[in-house]
Amino acid sequence: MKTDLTGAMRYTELNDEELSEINSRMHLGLSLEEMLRIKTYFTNLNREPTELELQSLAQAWSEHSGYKSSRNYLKKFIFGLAKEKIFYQGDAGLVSFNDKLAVALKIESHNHPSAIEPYGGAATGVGGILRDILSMGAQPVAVSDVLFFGKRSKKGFPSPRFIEEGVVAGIRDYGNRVGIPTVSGGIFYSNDFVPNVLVNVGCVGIVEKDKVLGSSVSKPGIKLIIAGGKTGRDGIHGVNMASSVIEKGKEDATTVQLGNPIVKEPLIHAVLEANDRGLISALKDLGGGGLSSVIGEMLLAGNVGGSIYLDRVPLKEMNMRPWEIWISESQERMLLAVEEKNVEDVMDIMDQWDVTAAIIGESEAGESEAGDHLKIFYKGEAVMDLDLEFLTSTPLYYRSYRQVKKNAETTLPRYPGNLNKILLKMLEDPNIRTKEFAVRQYDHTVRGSTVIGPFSGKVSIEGPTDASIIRPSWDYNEGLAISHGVNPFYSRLDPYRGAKAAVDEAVRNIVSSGSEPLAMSDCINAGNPEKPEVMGEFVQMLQGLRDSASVLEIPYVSGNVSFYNETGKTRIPTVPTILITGKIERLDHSLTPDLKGIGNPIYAIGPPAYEMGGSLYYRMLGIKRSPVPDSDPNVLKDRKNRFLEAAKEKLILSSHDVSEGGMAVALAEMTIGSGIGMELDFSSFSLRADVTVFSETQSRFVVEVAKGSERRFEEIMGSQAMLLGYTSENFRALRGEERIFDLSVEKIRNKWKVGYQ
Amino acid sequence: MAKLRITVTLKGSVEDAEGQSVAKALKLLGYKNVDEVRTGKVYRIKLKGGDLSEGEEFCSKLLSNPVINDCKVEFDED
Amino acid sequence: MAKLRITVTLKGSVEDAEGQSVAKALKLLGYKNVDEVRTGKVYRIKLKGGDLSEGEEFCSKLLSNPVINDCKVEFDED
Amino acid sequence: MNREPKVAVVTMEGTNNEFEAFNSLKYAGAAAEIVHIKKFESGARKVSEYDMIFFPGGFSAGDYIRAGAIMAARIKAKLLNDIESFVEQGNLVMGSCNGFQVLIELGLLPNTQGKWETEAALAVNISNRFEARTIYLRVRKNNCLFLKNFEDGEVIKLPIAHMEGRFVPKSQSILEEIVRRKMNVLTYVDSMGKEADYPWNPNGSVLNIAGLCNDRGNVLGLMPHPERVFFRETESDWTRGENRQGMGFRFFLSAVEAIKEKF
Ligand SMILES: Nc1ncnc2c1ncn2[C@@H]1O[C@H](COP(=O)(O)OP(=O)(O)O)[C@@H](O)[C@H]1O
Ligand SMILES: [Mg+2]
Repeated sequence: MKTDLTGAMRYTELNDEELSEINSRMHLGLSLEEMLRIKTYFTNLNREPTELELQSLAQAWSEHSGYKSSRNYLKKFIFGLAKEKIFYQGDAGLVSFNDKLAVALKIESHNHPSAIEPYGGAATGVGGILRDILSMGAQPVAVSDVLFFGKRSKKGFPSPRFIEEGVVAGIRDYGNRVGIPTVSGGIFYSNDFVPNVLVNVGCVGIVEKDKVLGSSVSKPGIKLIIAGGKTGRDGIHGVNMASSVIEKGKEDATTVQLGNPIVKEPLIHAVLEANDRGLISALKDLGGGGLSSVIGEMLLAGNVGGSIYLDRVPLKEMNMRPWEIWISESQERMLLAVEEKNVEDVMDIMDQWDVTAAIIGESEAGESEAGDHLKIFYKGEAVMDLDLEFLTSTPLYYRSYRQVKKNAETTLPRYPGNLNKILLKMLEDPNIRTKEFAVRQYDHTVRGSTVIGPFSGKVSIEGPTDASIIRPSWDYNEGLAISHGVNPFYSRLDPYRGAKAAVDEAVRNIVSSGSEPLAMSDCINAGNPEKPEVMGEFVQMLQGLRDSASVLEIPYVSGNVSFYNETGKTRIPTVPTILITGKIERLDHSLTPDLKGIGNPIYAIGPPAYEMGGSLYYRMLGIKRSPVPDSDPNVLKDRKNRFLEAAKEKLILSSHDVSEGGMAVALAEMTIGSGIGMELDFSSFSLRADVTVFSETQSRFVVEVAKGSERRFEEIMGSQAMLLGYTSENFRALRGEERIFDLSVEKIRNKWKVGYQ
Repeated sequence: MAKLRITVTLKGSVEDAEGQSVAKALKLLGYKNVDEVRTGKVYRIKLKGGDLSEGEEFCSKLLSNPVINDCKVEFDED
Repeated sequence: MAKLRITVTLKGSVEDAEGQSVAKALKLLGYKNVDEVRTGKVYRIKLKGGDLSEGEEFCSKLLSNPVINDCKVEFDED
Repeated sequence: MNREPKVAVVTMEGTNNEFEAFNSLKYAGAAAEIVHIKKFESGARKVSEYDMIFFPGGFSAGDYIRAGAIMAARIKAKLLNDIESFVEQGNLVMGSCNGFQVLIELGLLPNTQGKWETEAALAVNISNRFEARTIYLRVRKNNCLFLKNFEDGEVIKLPIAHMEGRFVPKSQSILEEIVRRKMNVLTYVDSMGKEADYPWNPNGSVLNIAGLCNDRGNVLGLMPHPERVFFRETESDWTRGENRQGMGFRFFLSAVEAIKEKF
């Protein structure tokens, strides 16, 4: 075996300084400790590592692929919660949907690529998450995207507007072209995301339970087929980039990829057809680290070894070095493990769909005591022969952490008087007002299965919805609800409560559509994990995710951690974005927020409390320190159960969850899609009027109930339900003597629709 | 009155999905001699006053992304 | 080895929605002297053999719809 | 005869509405089959084996160059004669969105001169934006076989999702011919049923044209997506209204019935 690929130097004889030098020259991104571990390994083997072996280890041991800073804590806090509800876990997680079908879901960040090149970063983010769902053998049925942009420009970085337009265009061009509806998401604006923007992309898929694919190759002689896009130099070292802090001006154009949805679209069809016919034994997508990350894991999982012939990989460009082929992150590629007898049929299906495919190697019997080996050849020459155990033994760290106590005193501002004006200002706040300028560029009806989309109401005046509902199979009258939860403003002040609020909002959104929550996927965004205060926030956040989910008994079936979202002195708060799915037994039970008729009672479910930290109201007033609303998952669970019982009896006509801007914004938003107003009286609440209507106390809803069903509704809801008033023509509210709101519904709608005409 | 012609193309190192699709289509139509297709956009801009340097500003401020694009500014002759 | 440059533009009689929005954006950026923007696409095609007349065929068979487009074929100098 | 009408849903890379098209046809009583254009090109399938051809929406070949251009060019190169005689024999052809763009490029619509020449184009929306929303349409059914289950003058709602839908005719005389022969069976209107500009006309189409049906009534092309609202529960405002058949169902049932009448 050729061993001098790292240059004339002999790796096993290098001193610490030389090792560090090699590390940075080869862009390995390893720590000295890890470099030394490799040195020991090869010294014991009595040979030098090849260039490809070093690159391969660097990929496998990167933060991005190996979760080396997070895995220990994830295990401790959130893995295994509500385990009995998980159907299967792989690149995406699955829960049972009905007797025959399972739902796959996953959310992932594409923050670093999007900060460098927003269009391609977001597009390949969609591409990547689709592959995760596909790799379970599932048909993707919906895409969601949650975006976080800065407001002001920073010298040396692209303007927030440029980034936003690029990201939205990337999601549009990729999602629309592959033909999977983008139905859910959110856009947040805060200077915490200057210049570190966050792009969190989720996907939900559906699969027949007996067609779920795993990723382990468990016997020798299985052929490995690469299908889809060709392999090029693009994306090399992307993984290492996502595992370090962005340095201004150091963006590397060779890692930029734009994605090619027109290669992905037929690839999805071809893979699903082959799976449908039972021809695939195991499947994995090629993401970060490329072939190097995938093949070792597939073989190790099934306790076999294997041989790979890199010269058989279809290439985009000639004269690529073997290690470049091995770690390339070119898009749109899948790796199929196929039994010899099925190979011809699989290749035939690929050809039918015009998809490039090639057999690049096979699994082999393990090599006894030495462990299972992965051997790689290039033009007849061995370029790697590593013990799989060693290759995949990413070092895991318990990084030290420090929890900074942020004591916040309650501060009540002077009573502002004109609440009308404040409400109008809230409605046109970029975080509240319609996101239609972006969302209406996303095809949300493709596949003809969108039952509730991002907007609902009368045609041309639609307002927002809380969750989207997809009919995953036309053969069933059941709906799959999809939504998300996240609050970067709370998380910044209080990572623990912020995380609980994210789960609370996710669950609220699903319940508000009339659905029962099934499963969540968490996408965690944070700064540099080598800093104790970042790890401190990370741990607090995980405690929050745990405390909510364990009471609610909703599992996190998949997730993703993105560290190093920091530049110079600025870093993002530790924010978890929760993707959630739910189920509704009958499509015609679906609920939307737009009011349905005049004279119906309006109820609040759950009372407001004096909890304003991080709220839209306090942010508008510039109050920075105050306790963040704390979600009590027991309360939420109780309300969820009562709510869904009332919904099943069709007592509820429309529903909206109370989130940013409190009851005032929630109620106002219900008028947008209907042209119907309400006559309300908040006198029964003892809090000050502004706190009553703008408080963001968790676990609450506002609903329109069918006239005549008040008694039954109150019976089910118990003390949770408070009558606020009745639907009518305008939006008016009293609090004692004071008329706090008096607005026409057109005025509300025009404010909310600012920026989208 | 200046007339500028600005051409925005993808850098050579960035894959051109559109160009690949066009090349495939031309080959399927029987033009086997097509080797490579690269695509780009042209903007023909009429200005009251102004010169090439203003075109450069259009490139950097709106029309192109320097991470992935090349942008060329010429006087438009047609 | 021929290198062709094919430029497809909208006919003058057809409203250019993209051109209009670029013009609007440039004006918003402060370039009040922008009068009109028209957009088009360029295809730079490398051929083994072949000549301008082949480019004309590409225009008529694939690259342009004569109802709305003009199509111009040149040798590519860059 | 009581067999199910055979319908081919033609796909290639990027056509991505075949799922809902296939299902809509199936649920309306047709024997639908998704056929990759390669199979027609190679002769493995023949157009004449079917009773109807459906060109689905999506982004065939990425919609690079122009929407539908690459798919149309491939069809022109090898299959145009087959499709022309298919239409001449009175068989049904329908295309929605990208499919409509293909039919226009192929000259199957409007075909006022009977010469199968490209007589129009679908240009970039006047808003220069992709538009995904529900719009109102007025139906003028004329002799269009796909509209049998509609009332003449009825106002309906359908979803749109496209970037290039602005109908531009080659000449004034072609436009006059379209109107004279009542080929413009679907036009964009406002919520009151009156023709109106953007946003009601979502793309700036001349005469608010949203869909065309040929002279004989057996070829329909339209920008909106009936196949996405086969069920009432997939119409965007269904939670507000009466329980009735889905709008898409009425299109596909019309087609299936029209074919069966010929058996
Ligand atoms: N970036 C996005 N991508 C897809 N859908 C989005 C995006 N942003 C918002 N939406 C959808 O638009 C609707 C309204 O969003 P938003 O105004 O943020 O609602 P809310 O504040 O009530 O969560 C929701 O259905 C949401 O899922
Ligand atoms: Mg909401």
